[in-house]
Amino acid sequence: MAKIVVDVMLKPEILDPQGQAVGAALPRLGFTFATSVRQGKRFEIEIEGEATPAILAEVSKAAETLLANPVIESFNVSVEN
Amino acid sequence: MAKIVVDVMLKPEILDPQGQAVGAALPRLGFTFATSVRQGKRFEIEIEGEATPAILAEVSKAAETLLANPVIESFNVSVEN
Amino acid sequence: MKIGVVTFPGSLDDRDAARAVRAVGAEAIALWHGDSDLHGVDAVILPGGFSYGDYLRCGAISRFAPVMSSIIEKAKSGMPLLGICNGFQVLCESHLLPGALTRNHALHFLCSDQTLKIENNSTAWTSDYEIGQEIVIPLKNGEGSFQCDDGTLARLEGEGLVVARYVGENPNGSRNLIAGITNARGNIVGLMPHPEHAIDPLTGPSAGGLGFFTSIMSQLVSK
Amino acid sequence: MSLDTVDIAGTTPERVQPFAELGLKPDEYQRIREILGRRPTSSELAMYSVMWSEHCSYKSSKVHLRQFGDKAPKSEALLVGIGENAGVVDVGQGYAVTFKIESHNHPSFVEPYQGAATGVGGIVRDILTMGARPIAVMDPLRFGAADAPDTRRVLTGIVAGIGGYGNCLGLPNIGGEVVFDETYAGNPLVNALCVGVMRHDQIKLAKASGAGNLVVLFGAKTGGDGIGGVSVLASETFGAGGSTKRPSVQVGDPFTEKVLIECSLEIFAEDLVVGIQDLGGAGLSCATSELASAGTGGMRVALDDVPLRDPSLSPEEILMSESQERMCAIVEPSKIARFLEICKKWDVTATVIGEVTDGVRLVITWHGQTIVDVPPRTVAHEGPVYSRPFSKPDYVDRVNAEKLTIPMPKTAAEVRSAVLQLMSSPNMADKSWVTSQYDKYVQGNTIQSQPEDSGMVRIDETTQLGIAISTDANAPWSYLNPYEGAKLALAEAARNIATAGAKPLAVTNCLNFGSPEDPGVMWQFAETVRGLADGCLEMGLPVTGGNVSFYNQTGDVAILPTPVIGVLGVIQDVRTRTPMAFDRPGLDLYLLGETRNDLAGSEWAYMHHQRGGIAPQSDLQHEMRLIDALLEGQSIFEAAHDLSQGGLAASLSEMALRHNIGATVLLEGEIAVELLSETPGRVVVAIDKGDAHALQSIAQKYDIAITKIGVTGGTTLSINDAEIALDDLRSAFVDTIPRLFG
Ligand SMILES: Nc1ncnc2c1ncn2[C@@H]1O[C@H](COP(=O)(O)OP(=O)(O)O)[C@@H](O)[C@H]1O
Ligand SMILES: [Mg+2]
Repeated sequence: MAKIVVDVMLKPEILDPQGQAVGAALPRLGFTFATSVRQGKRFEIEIEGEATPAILAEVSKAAETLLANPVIESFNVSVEN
Repeated sequence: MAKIVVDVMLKPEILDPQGQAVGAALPRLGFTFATSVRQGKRFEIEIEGEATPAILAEVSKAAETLLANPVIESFNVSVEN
Repeated sequence: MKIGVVTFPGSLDDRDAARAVRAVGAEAIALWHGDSDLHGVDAVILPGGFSYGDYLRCGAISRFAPVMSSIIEKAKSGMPLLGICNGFQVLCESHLLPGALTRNHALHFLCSDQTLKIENNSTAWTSDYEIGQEIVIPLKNGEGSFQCDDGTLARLEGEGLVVARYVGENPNGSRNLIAGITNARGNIVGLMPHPEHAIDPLTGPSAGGLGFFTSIMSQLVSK
Repeated sequence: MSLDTVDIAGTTPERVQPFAELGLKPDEYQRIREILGRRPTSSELAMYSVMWSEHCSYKSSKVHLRQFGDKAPKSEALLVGIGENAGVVDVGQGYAVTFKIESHNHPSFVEPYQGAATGVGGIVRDILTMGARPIAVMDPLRFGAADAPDTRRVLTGIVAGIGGYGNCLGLPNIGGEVVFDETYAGNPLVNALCVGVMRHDQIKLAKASGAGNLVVLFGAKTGGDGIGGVSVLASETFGAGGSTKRPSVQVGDPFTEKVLIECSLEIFAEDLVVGIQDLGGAGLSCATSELASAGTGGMRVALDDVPLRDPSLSPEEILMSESQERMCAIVEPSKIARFLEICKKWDVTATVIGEVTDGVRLVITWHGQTIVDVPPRTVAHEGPVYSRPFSKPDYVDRVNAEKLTIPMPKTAAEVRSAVLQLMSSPNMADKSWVTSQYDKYVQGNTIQSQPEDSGMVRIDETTQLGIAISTDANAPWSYLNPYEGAKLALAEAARNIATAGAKPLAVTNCLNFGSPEDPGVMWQFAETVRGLADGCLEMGLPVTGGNVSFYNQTGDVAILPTPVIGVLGVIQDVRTRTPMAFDRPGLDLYLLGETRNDLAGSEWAYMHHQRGGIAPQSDLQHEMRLIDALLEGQSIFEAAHDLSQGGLAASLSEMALRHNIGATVLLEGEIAVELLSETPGRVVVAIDKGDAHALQSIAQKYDIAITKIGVTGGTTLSINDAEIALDDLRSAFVDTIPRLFG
């Protein structure tokens, strides 16, 4: 059993109202560390067996077609241990 | 300049309809690798300077009060390189 | 009697809540999110809407508004407080009520005429209803599924803190069909559907929501 | 990066400019050079190219749209006509109402959620700009075949986007359309209507007058949204490596827009602006040139003062950016402090970027250097105008000559199965899976919304004054005969208003067509406009504004010509409105109007893959008499429902299912025609038996044929000897859409 993580973020040039809202709220609560906040999605996918290159390729394909919208989002696939 | 990532996931005992919907859609598209899918949020926070322990502690506090709702969610803070 | 209605940036049903307050003869006082002064109100309504766009989690950001610190303090000492929809979400985020409201199980916004069963008529906001009474009022939200851990659920049920339940098919996946809950003292009520949109059959599905507003009036008058 | 200034342009006439990549024809580029007496700077080229595009300049449609002015009926209700951001209509008691439809078709195919969302955002700003509080939206939509693979992606995204944006703004959605047809695959239509209300003295116009007045940009910061095309310019002009990737998709931020609405309304209430314009297509290029040319003529803008979300934007890109949720106001210096204070209260970014001058030119600078110096009218209003060739396409005579070969149910079993089949077809099936994703209650003034014939909102809680709106299009008829199709859509929208008891007052429209460079499509367009203008003149309804969307085609297959017509009406007391469905047994059902064999272009024909035949002939005199009869009969009607797609079978089914009360109906004549024909100008009404006389005398007075067709009650819809249990009818009706898209 392995856990594969797909992170999906809006491309940098795309407006991110959610991240903006968080970025504006933090300083109001006294948190001043952030110069920018972007908000995206994280998918945790459990598979049976090993995360072989073949499976990771499949996951990437799924990310491209379903999990992310390549017109506005980019994604990253990784294996969690 | 450093990038800090906060991952927020629903606690395992809380129903995750979004993850479920993705889990159900994958096999319809011919992707059969997943035994379970959970969906959460990812925040990418840019800071000026280093991600010192003090700043990471601040970020954890922000995660606990704002970015995550501890009633239903857990979070993880990490530094991206 | 003065009932405050809070406007956060992104509040939508604040005018409607004020209309319902006036409909039962009370004075509606507009409270601004950035102003911690409650202007001497006897009770407060947190209305529906998408405060701050609800971009993070519904109610997560509004919870920290200056007006909320005053409201939280007063409510803890007994001031009647009703959170409708987004207001309910704010109450949970503020930990004035337990649990959380999450994405509807069908994953989209749902606007429908919903039948509710009143389960507790000893709160400040439901005393004019009979226990078991069914009313039809609008439900409209994207994140209305009430979730909590098993212990909390057992406590809510065991102590009779469920105020209203959905009748019929579960519209959003809420645990035990919960539509609204209260605190032990009965002054704070959170409700997902919108009684303020059911005060006149001309503009709503019925006048079945009016009871929430007549209830608070009788409570305040009898005090 | 080197800056292209007016000075440089004057000394480098030979520089090659990428006008073709920006969509300008060689002669258009030549005209710009003539206007300026030199080559344009790259910023000027950016402005002209985007303002002279089809979308902004109406260059192919202008010559036809003039008819709306030329044939305009006399109307005392019209306060502001075509040309402003939206027309304004007097509805009495000192109230003015503004409404308009816009299309956002192409972006909604690329990114359905954001395309649809920003479509709503754009039309709402148009309405706000007039000085009005937006009070409701509607969304006429068209999709490819319901079971086509891509329709699910497109429909679910578009519906979520319309709901996501409109719900967050707190605008009730009070109606729309969901129609499926193969020709919309790859070309979905997202038309969005918004209506707003204000007092007469609050009307605002988009003009910059008064030298010394300030130009203020407020709302969202400017990013690189929607400027795909101009990146070409940036890269070609500034050498390799200069341009970053720019998104051609705009992302909406409804929260920012909601705050912008409240902030603007507070500003209007204190009378702090001289003129105002929203930023939509063509962004600042459009706002500055339109404001300046409608005013006294001169304006100076310091472009480097524009607050940016993306600091790497070039001046050309800033001028063309279509970042959402921005407005531009002209403010007197004495009022600017208060203006900025209100913006601060709402946390809205506001920046003075320039001032009105007593010159006649629009001058834009970048860090002190002049990059634009143009006569604003030449950008905003004096673009190219084309009389594109048009000719009747070959298909018309061919399909008009086709004989329909469709099943004509006769026996009870055939009738029953036809009705069930009809009501479960995607076009006729219940759309609540869609409409339940929209908030219809917010603002507390919604009197009617889906599934009624028209949307109705109250605008005064004391006097109970209200307005009603319906949008309609019948593309199959427009395909067969675009002239009649436009008139018929107009008649249907007006009828849908009158069935509820509101008096039609004014018209808006959104004309969705294929490529204007195809003479056949251009003919469809020309015929449509001629039909609509003639129809509006005959019915005495002014066109207050609208929108044209061309290039809705995939390869050389164009969409069906789809003129969406919106009609606005007024009702003095919303409590007296007539709902679409009866809520008790024992009422008599009457059909108003006559039924002929009008199966061409009908839903029944479409279900059997037949597009041929001859569209019905409109009879607007009859429609006007019918409207008068409906208005006069309002007090005796317990229910009134328009007959359109699916004919009598559909209307009776919809009425019976609304409150789960059946009906027994007896029809003479050929049953298939009686049930499935879509002859226009018909309405079913339910009345108390005691009102039969009153109905008869109204019918006589207005010369409307009436036929008693049945009574309400029971748990079935019985049509002659066919019995359809309401439970069966309901499953047929409600299962289809959730099965396809749920
Ligand atoms: N996209 C939509 N948005 C909102 N309302 C819609 C939409 N599509 C359909 N409706 C509503 O559903 C009802 C039925 O639609 P339709 O069958 O097209 O009406 P009609 O037969 O009057 O043309 C109407 O009230 C219409 O306004
Ligand atoms: Mg209609």
